[in-house]
Amino acid sequence: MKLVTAIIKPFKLDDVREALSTIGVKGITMTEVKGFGRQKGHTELYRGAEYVVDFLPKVKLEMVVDDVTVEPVIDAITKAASTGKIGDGKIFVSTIEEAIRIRTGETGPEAL
Amino acid sequence: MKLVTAIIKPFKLDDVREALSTIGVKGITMTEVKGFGRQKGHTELYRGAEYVVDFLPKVKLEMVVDDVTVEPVIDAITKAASTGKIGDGKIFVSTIEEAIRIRTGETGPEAL
Amino acid sequence: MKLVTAIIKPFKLDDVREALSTIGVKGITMTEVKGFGRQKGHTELYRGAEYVVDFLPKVKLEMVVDDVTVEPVIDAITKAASTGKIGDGKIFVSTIEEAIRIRTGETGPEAL
Amino acid sequence: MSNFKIKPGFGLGMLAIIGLLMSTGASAEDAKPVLDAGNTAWMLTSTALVLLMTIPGVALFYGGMVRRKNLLSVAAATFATTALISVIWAVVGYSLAFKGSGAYVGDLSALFLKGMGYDSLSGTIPESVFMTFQMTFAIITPALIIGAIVERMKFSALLIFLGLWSILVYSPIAHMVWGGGWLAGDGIQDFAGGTVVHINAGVAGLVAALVLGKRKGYGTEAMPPVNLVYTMAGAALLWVGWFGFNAGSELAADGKAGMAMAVTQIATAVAAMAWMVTEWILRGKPTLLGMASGAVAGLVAITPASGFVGPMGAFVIGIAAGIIPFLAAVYLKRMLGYDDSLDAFGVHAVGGVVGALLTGIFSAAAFGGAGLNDAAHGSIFAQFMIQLKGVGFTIIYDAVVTFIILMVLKVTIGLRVTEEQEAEGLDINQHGERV
Amino acid sequence: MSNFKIKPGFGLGMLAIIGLLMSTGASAEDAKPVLDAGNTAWMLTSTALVLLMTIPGVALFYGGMVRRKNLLSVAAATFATTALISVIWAVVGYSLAFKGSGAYVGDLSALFLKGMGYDSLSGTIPESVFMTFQMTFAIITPALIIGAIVERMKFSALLIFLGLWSILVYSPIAHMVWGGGWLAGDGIQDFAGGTVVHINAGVAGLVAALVLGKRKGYGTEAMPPVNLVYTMAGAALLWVGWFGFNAGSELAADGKAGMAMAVTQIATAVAAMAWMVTEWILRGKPTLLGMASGAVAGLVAITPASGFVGPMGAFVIGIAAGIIPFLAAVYLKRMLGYDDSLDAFGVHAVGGVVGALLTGIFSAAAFGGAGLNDAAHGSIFAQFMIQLKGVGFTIIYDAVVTFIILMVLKVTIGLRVTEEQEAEGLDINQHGERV
Amino acid sequence: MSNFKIKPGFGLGMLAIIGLLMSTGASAEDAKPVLDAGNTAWMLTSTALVLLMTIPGVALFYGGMVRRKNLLSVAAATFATTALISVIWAVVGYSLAFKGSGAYVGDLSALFLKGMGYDSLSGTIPESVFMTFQMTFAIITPALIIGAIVERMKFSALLIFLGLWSILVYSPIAHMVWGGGWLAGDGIQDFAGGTVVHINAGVAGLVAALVLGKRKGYGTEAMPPVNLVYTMAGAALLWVGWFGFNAGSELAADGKAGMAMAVTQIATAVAAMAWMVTEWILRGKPTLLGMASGAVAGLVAITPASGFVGPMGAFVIGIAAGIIPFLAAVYLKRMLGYDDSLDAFGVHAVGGVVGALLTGIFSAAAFGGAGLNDAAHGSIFAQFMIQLKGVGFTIIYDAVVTFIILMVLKVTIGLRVTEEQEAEGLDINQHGERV
Ligand SMILES: Nc1ncnc2c1ncn2[C@@H]1O[C@H](COP(=O)(O)OP(=O)(O)O)[C@@H](O)[C@H]1O
Ligand SMILES: Nc1ncnc2c1ncn2[C@@H]1O[C@H](COP(=O)(O)OP(=O)(O)O)[C@@H](O)[C@H]1O
Ligand SMILES: Nc1ncnc2c1ncn2[C@@H]1O[C@H](COP(=O)(O)OP(=O)(O)O)[C@@H](O)[C@H]1O
Repeated sequence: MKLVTAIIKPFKLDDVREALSTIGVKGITMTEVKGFGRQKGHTELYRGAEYVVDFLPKVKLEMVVDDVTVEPVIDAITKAASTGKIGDGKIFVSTIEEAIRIRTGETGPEAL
Repeated sequence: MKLVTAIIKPFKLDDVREALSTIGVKGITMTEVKGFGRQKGHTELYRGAEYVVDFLPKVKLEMVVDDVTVEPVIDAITKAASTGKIGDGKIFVSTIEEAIRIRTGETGPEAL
Repeated sequence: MKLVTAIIKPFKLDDVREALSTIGVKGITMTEVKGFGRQKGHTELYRGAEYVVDFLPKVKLEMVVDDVTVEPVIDAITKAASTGKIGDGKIFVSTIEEAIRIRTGETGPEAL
Repeated sequence: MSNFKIKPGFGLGMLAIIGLLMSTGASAEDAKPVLDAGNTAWMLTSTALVLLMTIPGVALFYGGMVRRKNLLSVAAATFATTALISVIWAVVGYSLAFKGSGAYVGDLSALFLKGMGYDSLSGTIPESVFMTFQMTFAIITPALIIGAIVERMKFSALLIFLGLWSILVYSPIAHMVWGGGWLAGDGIQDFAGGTVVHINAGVAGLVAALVLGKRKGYGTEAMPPVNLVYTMAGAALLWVGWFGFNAGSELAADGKAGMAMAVTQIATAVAAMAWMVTEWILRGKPTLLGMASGAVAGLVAITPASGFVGPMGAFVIGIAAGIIPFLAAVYLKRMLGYDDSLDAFGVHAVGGVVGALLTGIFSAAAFGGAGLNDAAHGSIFAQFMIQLKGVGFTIIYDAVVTFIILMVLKVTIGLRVTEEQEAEGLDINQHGERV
Repeated sequence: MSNFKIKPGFGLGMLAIIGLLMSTGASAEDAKPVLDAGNTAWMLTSTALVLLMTIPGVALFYGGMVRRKNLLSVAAATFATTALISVIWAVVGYSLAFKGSGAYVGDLSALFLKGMGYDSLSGTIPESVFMTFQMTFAIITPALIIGAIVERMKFSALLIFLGLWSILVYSPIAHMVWGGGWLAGDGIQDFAGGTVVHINAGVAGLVAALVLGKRKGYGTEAMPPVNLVYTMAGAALLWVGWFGFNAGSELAADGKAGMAMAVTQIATAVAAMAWMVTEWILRGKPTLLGMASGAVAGLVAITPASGFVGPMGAFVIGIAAGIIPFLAAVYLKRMLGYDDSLDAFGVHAVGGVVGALLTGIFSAAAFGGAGLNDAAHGSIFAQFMIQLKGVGFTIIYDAVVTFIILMVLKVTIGLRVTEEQEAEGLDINQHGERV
Repeated sequence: MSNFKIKPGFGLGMLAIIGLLMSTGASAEDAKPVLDAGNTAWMLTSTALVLLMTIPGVALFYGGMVRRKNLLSVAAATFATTALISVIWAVVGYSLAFKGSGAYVGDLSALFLKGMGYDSLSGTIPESVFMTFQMTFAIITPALIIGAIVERMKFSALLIFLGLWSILVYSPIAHMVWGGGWLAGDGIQDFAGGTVVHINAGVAGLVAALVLGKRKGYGTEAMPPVNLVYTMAGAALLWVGWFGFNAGSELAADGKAGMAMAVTQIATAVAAMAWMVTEWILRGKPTLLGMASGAVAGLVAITPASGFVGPMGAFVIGIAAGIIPFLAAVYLKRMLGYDDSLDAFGVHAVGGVVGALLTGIFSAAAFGGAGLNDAAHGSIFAQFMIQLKGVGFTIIYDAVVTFIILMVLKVTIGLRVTEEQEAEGLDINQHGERV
């Protein structure tokens, strides 16, 4: 099994979730995160003092899928999350050795 | 070393933390996340318009443990977090190659 | 590629980010988390009733870097985040198999 | 206020003083309005209460209903509107509304409040108090429009729009109804501003929502309100402040003011319950937003009626105000597909029309009211038609002028933020701030 | 208010007018109460202030103390109670409390406010104002009970409970103390409602907490307050609004009203400091929640005393109110193990009893007070016993009737949400909303 | 208020009553101040309004601007200051400010409010009302200082500092200007407290900021405000409450009070717009915090002028108050490098000086004002110099005494929390609470 982690722009969340549903992804865990990268942060004002906020709001999606599903998942996310502008985000893939469904105790791909 | 990641129902947090303490887990990192899965989201109302919120509040627990502790940890979580209802959550296990304690510079299992 | 995960004290965030910038880290994802560890939680009061809050505010930084950058990154974080007091946090390292930049579709180290 | 200039309302306080004079041998004919400290105390208070309705009232009420990324922009729009309209009113608006004897608009004789001194009276209260009290009405009316246009309008365009609207729509309508214009002469009953304030604001909101277009994602994405505690607090401050709005419109602390307060409280409470129950039945759950919306709808509907109807009228108006605006906000809006984001039209225009028309019925003494306007010659039907005419005229005038203002702004400076800014949220890109 | 119907309180304003009449040759015997604009202005204002105490006051005060998942449910309960009780009061409550001459309860002669017209007076103010002012008291009393039953009671059950309670408990007790009933005749001193409002609400809260049972996890899980800024703001609005509550209970803008305001401010401030210092010493830190709780306890305790005591009484009452309710909320509750979640009993009933009894002492002229009730024939001990009797009767009557109402509801519709709903939070499952 | 004891201000209400007496044959010479219910109603209300300014006004205004970890500590400091100063004022402050005839300070004849009974009058209102009204001024002044010292001062040190400051600085200055002291005799015009309240608080804030030192990270770390909705709500409540502050300072409900309210509204709105526009031009965006700050600066600047100037003066003062404090808060502070965290000095002292000096010009009848003080013999220059002298004296006296108090506390109990506590946040370690 693989863990696919995608960091995307928050307003793309609905699109991405839909795209993932379409290809049959059953479970996703979402975290609100802040991202620091090439995308320039915005400027905030405080009584006339400006300061740059480097960390921008992003959404992190994590989903564990079986190995064959990795490619379609990457494709779906890439398509749905892309705006073509800096800051669209990243996808990372790593290995998960075991998965357990708490409710039933099932393990492996069945647990997903 | 292994990273054990558990996604559980928020109101089970106290029980799980206690169960983990009991079996000697020393460190846990907790994140408030939103989960999308088999469990049906709730319906919210806004001036009479209904919309379904798919992403439900969940708690993610991450703990890095040495290899032998993985089994007891999984057992403890499974037992403490289970309600038998859909949405109880998952446990994932992956490999951590190195761990460092910032304060002392210790590495490996000692750092945990 | 490696994923370096650092859990640090919140008020050290600015220092650590600067140290990482200095050594050329281009992208970081930050999450506000709560940590449970050796560090004693603080006591809160509620109409005279005391309760101990075990989970303390921490910041989790995740960055995927190419293999050779792992060492300098660990050094930079360790130095910048250390106060010498319990609760300074941990660094974990694991393997990332693939990385994709959503905007361009680039993969591997170029995507970082 | 409804009777201003038409039939000066001395009120019971005045009568009491007159009675006093008579009993001591002075003749009633000598009595000119003199300052009454009791009435003045109440009007100073009422002015504070009505200001409280807009800031922080409306700012919180509306602010709590938008998405987090636009919360501050709504608060800023409301706060800036308060400041802007105050200045405009002092410079020109007050004169246009309350000076001169035109049928449609006042004159410019009191630009910059010329002639208003320490001793100027307006009835039994200082003119400075009357002017400021009226200013708070001039402020809240455009502030209510904001509900229709949140989350997408440029801050600069919003200010210019509302400033022009205040001069070109609010002041004339206020003049026609309260300042001695033709609707007043016609016999309209609008005690505290059902027509001048609520229908006026609600219709302008609808036009603005149509001209601006929908928010990106409207109808497809969930747009959850950021914090309904703010909305509840805002609705509560509207409720409390509305005592100044309605009972203050008597311009005196007397029995009519007291009854205006009592019927306001009753109609509002009934409407809050009615909206809640309707929603509970039709949508399955009683929501906090529903109760708050019902209360506001009740306040809106009792506004024109407050100095004219008795408890019976208040009960009926409350029930109507809880149900009809609910249907408008929930079903009509969806059917017609416009994005009146926070229901400025559904609550204020619809509630205002309900109130204006029912005023023409329940002001009749037969229903425990204070009596129809003389112009109706005792006929409820005649009064109802007068009300209808006033409402109709206001809607048409308002819609046309609002449309023209907006189209001019659209082709000159533009009305909407860019799509990207809308996605990012107005707080950051319009104001450089964030919660 | 305390003297209503027993010994009509003309107040200094009235005296001034009478003086005026006398000096001009009119005879004082001719004087009937006429409307006084100054008094009316103050009572219109007081009514707004007391409404402000409940919404948003109590809604924020209580809302800030619960867990995030139940925040909106507390706001909704408070808001809906405001609307519901307003309707009940206009329909039947006012008549039961203030009409007729029964010893225990009024009559039904003023159902739907029958007979209340534009000219009806109550002393020197319009009856409409008196009725609405009293309505705000009828609203806040059940709203205070909510503090005892948050985070677990079904919304539907809560509304029915509080509605019945208002009719079966509040109106009768209000009649007995203020409406000419037997406690009034007995000589009880309860200026603004220590017994009628606070003991009444606090005892009902305790009974409800016991019947409902504890929240799941109470005593084992931490239940951190969601946002004490709301609680602070709510306490502040309670404090400010209480000027209308206490000084307004004089029903006039006179020297007694002024003194009532002054002693309210003093006792409240002293109690806030006393609670804070006690907590600092005994628990190690001065908390914001502690200060706010102390202030509310002080307001509660000075309520019955406010028109009767002078500054000295205010200092003593403040100190007692800062310490005794603190001990009740922190130690007594833990000892006895009931889950009066937000301390409706600990603050309102305990504070109310402290105030009611000390009123019987410090109203004595010897302590700078306005004087004991004639029924006490100058004996502080007699007055104290009268107070004790009133308190005791109220507690017993209230506890019994509250218990019966709740048991009937329990076996019919049920009182609590399911365990699962409780875990999920009431906001989502009772109201379909979330913060 | 400015005229208190110097030239008793009966106000128009009084005149009306006198007129009444005359027309009925009584001679005007007989007239002693009698209680006026209208004036009393307004002053009861004003007192509530000014209390509202501090809690929740200042608490929210300041609370919203600090970092999350210190939010509750700011609310707690404001709330505790309210309670503490109330007690101090009742015990000793009122006597020091308003009793006796010293040039610099009053006497101790009214410790614990000795002699204040139900019948004591102060002009046409009960002394109890005057005392409590003044108390709310005594409360808000030290509360404003808190803005300069947030996020780093120990709670215990803060309370002792502000308590001593109230006795040693506030009461004497209040006596000199309003209580019959030498500045009053000198002819200073300070209607509602530009000097007594705002310059006084702002200068003490600057001294405290300098003695305390900067917050850790100041100038290098971003310190984003936790929630500007709180700040907006706080500013709005300040605005609304300020009607009681300024129009209430007339101590009557008359034409001067009315004009004070009108010019307050105008100057505030103009200043909010001026700050917003200046910021828009110079910094690129119009911020909500900017509008709110501008409004407060306008309120500050119009304070001394409110009973003396007409609309024209209000416009000019508003413009000056929108621009000059903006420059002070944004540029001057950065240049000089002190950490007056929330601009107590930049807004209140700078705005107060602007207002105090312009009062000396625009109170002239030639500019539509009520007229210069007799002591100026009709010369604007003379009045300006009187104002300058008063301002200068206040600044020096205030700075010196504040510095001494703080240095004594510094070497005894210490002023700041530890570095670690500062990093952790004051909410947890000073109060054991968290949002
Ligand atoms: N090496 C990395 N490791 C972890 N997260 C990263 C990394 N690089 C970028 N990110 C995340 O992806 C987001 C987008 O990256 P950014 O460099 O701004 O634009 P782009 O994805 O277009 O290259 C960042 O805000 C950050 O959250
Ligand atoms: N494949 C997955 N990858 C990551 N997180 C998952 C995955 N499947 C489920 N989850 C997380 O676990 C939670 C519970 O899953 P769900 O399917 O609702 O019920 P159950 O665990 O009983 O099968 C989800 O809300 C989500 O946060
Ligand atoms: N084994 C672990 N797995 C995951 N997170 C951990 C682990 N141990 C500690 N942490 C995280 O690191 C933080 C600091 O750890 P703690 O034991 O308090 O101090 P120290 O890092 O000085 O040993 C914890 O609050 C927790 O978030």
